Amino acid sequence: MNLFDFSHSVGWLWWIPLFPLMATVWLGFFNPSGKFAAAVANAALLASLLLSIRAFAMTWGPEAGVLTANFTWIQVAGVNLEFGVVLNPLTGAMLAMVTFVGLLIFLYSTSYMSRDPGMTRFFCYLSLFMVGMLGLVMSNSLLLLFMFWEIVGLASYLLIGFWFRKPSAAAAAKKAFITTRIGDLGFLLGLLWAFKATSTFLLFDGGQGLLEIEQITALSATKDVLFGLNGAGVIALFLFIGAVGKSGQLPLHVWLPDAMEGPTPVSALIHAATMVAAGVFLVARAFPLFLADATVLGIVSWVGALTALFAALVALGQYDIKRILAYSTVSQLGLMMVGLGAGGLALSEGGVSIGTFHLLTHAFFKALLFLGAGAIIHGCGHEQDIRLMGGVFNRMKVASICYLAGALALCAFPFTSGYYSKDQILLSAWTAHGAVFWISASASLLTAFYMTRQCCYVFLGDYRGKGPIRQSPSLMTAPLVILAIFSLAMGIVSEEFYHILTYLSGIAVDQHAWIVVVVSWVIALGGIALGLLIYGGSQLGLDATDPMKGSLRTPYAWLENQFFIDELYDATVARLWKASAVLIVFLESGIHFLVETVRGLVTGMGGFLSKTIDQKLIDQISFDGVCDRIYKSGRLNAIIQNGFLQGYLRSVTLGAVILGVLYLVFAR
Amino acid sequence: MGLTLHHFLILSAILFSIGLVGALTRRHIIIMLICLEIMLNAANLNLIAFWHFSSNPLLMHGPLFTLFAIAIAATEAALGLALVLAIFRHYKTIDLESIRDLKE
Amino acid sequence: MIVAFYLLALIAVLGAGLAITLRNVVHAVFSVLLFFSALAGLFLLLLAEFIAAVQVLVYIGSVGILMLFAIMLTTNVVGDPNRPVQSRGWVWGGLAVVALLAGVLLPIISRTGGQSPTPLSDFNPSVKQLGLVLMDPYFASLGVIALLLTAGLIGAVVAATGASEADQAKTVPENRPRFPNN
Amino acid sequence: MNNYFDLKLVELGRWIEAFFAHYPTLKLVVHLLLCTLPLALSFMGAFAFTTWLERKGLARIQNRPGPNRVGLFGLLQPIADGIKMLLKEDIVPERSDKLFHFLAPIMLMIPAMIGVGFLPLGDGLHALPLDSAIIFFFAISSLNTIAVFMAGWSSRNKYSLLGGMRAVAQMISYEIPLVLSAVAVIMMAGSLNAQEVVASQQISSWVGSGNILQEFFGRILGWNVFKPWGFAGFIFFFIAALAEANRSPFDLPEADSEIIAGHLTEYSGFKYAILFMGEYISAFAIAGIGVTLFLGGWNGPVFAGLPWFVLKLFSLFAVMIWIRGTLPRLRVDQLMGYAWKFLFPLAILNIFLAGFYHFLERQWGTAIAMLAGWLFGFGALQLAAIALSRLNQSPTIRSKRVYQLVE
Repeated sequence: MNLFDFSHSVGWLWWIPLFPLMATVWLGFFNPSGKFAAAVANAALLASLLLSIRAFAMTWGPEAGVLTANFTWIQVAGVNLEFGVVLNPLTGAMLAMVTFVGLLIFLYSTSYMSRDPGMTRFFCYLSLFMVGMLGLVMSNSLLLLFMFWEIVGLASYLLIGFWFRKPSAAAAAKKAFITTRIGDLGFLLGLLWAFKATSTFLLFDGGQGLLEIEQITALSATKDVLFGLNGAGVIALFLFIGAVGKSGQLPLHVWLPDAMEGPTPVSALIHAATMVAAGVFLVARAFPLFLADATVLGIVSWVGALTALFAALVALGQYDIKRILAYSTVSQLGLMMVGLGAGGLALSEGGVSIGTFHLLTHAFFKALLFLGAGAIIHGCGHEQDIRLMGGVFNRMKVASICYLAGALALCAFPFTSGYYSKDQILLSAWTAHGAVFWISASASLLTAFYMTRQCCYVFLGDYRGKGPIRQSPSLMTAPLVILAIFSLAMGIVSEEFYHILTYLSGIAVDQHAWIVVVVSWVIALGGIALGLLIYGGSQLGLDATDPMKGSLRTPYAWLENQFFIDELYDATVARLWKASAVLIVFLESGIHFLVETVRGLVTGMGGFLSKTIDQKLIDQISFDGVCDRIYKSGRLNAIIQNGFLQGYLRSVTLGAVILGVLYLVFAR
Repeated sequence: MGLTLHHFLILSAILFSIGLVGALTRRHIIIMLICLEIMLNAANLNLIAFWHFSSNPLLMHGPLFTLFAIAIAATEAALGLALVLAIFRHYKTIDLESIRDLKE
Repeated sequence: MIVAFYLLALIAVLGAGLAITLRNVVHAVFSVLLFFSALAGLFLLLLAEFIAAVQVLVYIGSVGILMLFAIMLTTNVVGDPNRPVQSRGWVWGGLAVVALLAGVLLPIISRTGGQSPTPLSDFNPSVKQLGLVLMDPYFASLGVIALLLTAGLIGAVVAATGASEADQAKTVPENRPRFPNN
Repeated sequence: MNNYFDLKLVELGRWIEAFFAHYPTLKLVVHLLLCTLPLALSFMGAFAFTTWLERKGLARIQNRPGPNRVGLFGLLQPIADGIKMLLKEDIVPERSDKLFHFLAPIMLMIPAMIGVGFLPLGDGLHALPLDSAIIFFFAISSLNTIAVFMAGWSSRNKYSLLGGMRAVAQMISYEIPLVLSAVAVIMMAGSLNAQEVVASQQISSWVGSGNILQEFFGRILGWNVFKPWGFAGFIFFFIAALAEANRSPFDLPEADSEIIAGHLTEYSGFKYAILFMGEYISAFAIAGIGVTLFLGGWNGPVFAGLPWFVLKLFSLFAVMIWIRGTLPRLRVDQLMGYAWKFLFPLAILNIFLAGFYHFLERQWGTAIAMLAGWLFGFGALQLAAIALSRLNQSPTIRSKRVYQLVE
């Protein structure tokens, strides 16, 4: 392990998280002024970006394999705990994406947060987050990955609760932390299970690693370990629970929409581009384990598909611009899971490329959408309700165009980047499982629809807000433009673009199935057209009812309230309490009756008892007598138990003497 | 007649006993701590004596062990005295006779 | 050599004996320092040079001073002449110890006599050897000891300052910013 | 022969001992006397000379002539002072602890003189050539604290007690950076043996080369103070040594404007003289160990040995006098804070830097190690110093000031 060897090993990869770490330490300890802090954090991330590009370039070759650099961390009881870094196409692509998008978001935040008094703290946390994310992406040990995973969790907690004076932000941070903790428990179990089964944490170790063919074969050979899964499948299932928590999949999705309480760049960085992607990344990283058991892949794809549909439905009924995007993120993460699960079923190894490809493209356009939303929110005087926007297009041309570009990519409009990646997901779902395909397709249709709805609310009509619209500074729009170019222009170099799919997993992925292409065109264009039809000409605003609500009142209320999931969690518990309260009241009245009856009896007997039994028998004979005895024996005990320290010590010494003498007499 | 292991063992036994007597009879809490130190030192003397008269003293096990013992004793002294200060602050006395909370 | 031993033994016993009999606590501490230095001399006699240095450094230089500090921070330095030095029932303690010495320690020591203890030998252990042993096979123990010392130090600081913390917190002026960052 | 002078002295000792060759006990006694007596006498003489030097030096700094009545340039002033002290009445406070009041000056002299014995004065001129001489020196010099406490406590005077407690706190605190800065040297020399530490401060390949110029520089440039970690260590050491010897600007235990003369308040006459002498000799001892550890001991360019040691010792003492003449005294809280929050972390950092330097030297040779050590090491120390000084500022200074009546 040599940090300075840039030619033979990949130990230098450590520098990539090390730069943000240095920035974190600097900002944390020296607390410089905000502007300076931003400069430091940006410079550190720029350095990481350059190194990441080098790493990416190293993997972008036909013969690129898996490069590792391991070292022994500690040796305990004959077990070597090894840590290390790994560089393979997945890592390279993720590193480049995370640092690039991260840098753009950092630049954006430099402007966005410039008025905030906690700017230094903000950049300190952001840098810490980058440390965790970059370390997570490149670590070659499941344990190390878990450590960075937790750092990411901590950083997200700190960032969501960045405005910790605001009660809702503090609550959201707590909610995020606790909810993801449930998933992390799963991850931890999987990790321990893996170590128990293979006694290594390393992922790639020259044939001995957890993800390499030898161990996988050994693990798959153990049948029916738990829930009918094989050894690899159990580990994969537990790891998937971790991913569910982190990526906001269905049962544990509740934290992600609330996490929008953080500053908008945080939402862009964490809840769109990187952190939530960590779960998807974990599945992609541990994909050989998932491949070993088809049941787990099925679970992954079903959970993903249901999440996608559910979140897309909920997004229909939201009015908060960031909340819509948050649900759309949940939905897209679900689609990524579909890509991984169904892709794994359809193309085995190729599933990695399908899921991860969508992850990469999504990172760009979702970051763009969040940053654009941030610009719009910023422009509208920190108003987040889309009913109070409108007509933004004419006032903020650049930001709006960029936003629309991101929206098109999200809708999978033909020849944008989102189109290509989503196409692959649908294709693999088509091959793997019909139901999953149709669910995913309807989720995609809804995606196009609710994005159109949102855009109609925000951009069309007259401005409905209160204050004047402010223009964004150029430091905020520049990242938007860059991201917009990336979101759109990826489609133009399409043939070259498809190379990424092969690059990511090393397996050529089939690109064409006409039915799917037709379906996805229909979905994208149909969704947008439907949206324009319903929302294009309608009167929108706080006082006007939503056009959908007009016709579908009850189902829409469900959507507006996010299917009452939060309320469900509350209601089940609360109901239980109420029911038990009623029961107790009933019981109590019964008891009251009993008590009254008994009281009558007792008062009757009391006279008799008090005179003969109580006074004579109990008082004089038993009670006083016993008390007297206890008191006397207590006096005896008190000689020993007198709370006097040296008295105890003396007893100890005497005991030692007795033991010693006994030893001397009998030990022969 | 030269010095033998016996000399040191008996000396250390006597010193240990002196320390123990002090710990068991003095009422001042700091004196009690001092007596603990005396006992520890007597034990250290034993260790060093055994080492010196061992078959292979160049392995340095005796000094090593004593070094650790002294380190721990130093910690113990620091902690003990800190506790004495805490006790003094709480009870306003360091007379062992008056500190009887163990009775409860 | 034997003269030196008896001299040092005498000083040690004297120091220890005085420490447990003197009424004045400061005098007791000084006599225990005498005991410590006699012990350092005995260590030198046993060729444990480094341990002797550590004994002086730790016990006389630090622990003794610490005790003096503790005495200065508490009351009753000279000792109230009206109160007895010994605690209640001290006779029992003394008897217990005499029993220990006569009944256990001395018989055990006399048993080792059967193995003919060798006279004081002359060899040359160097400090370097100790250092090497400390660094190679016993490095983990050294680390543990270091950790223990740190923990003990922190514990001592907390125990010694703990109570006054709450009082200080009360006197913090209201207008002082709680969060220096904001 | 470079250490001609020292060898002659050793030969002289052997020659005297040879007279008693037939009486082994007597020979041992003579040997011990030869080891200790010249040392004791010469250091007492040096003490006398230094009092004159200090008074003269301070006077020059303060633009006045200083002692000039007794003897040439007032050189006999110390003797006059000594006679005066001897003849003065020895006052013992009535309620004092008589025994300890009497013992304190002796207790101060003993560790000081033993400490001097651990110094390697020249090649072979080493009174107590123990294998772990350096740690013994630090152990023994920590006994000073006890004596000062004794003096302060036994006087039954609150100023004395305050001074004594201040001295104890200060000496204990500064002992840590003192020893830590010495640890770097010990680590690099790989030995606790004073002679080996001195011997390690030559560039051995140059010294043995026979080339006069190389020998000349080989005996100078190997001094630890010319190495990056040694230079920083020397500065830390010197600061801590000033505090350890209760020298200005750390002479708080005797701060006459606050607590009269601290633990010396109730002393007079001969006991005072001995206390005074004890303090000076421990200052000598600490300066001597500084010379041994950092300034090359008895190594010198032309001929090595005792004269160089003496020269360096007095130069170091001259710096102490200079500092006493120029710097104001610290405040108590500043004093303790400086030791614990500033000097202590820096000294620890310096140990790491020394290790770093060592590896660089082994990997890439001395030249690069020197370059990297000076640049990087001092950069790191500078950064740490800035960081510590920022962290040590009280939060009220660091946070923005709030004006309540404005706005």
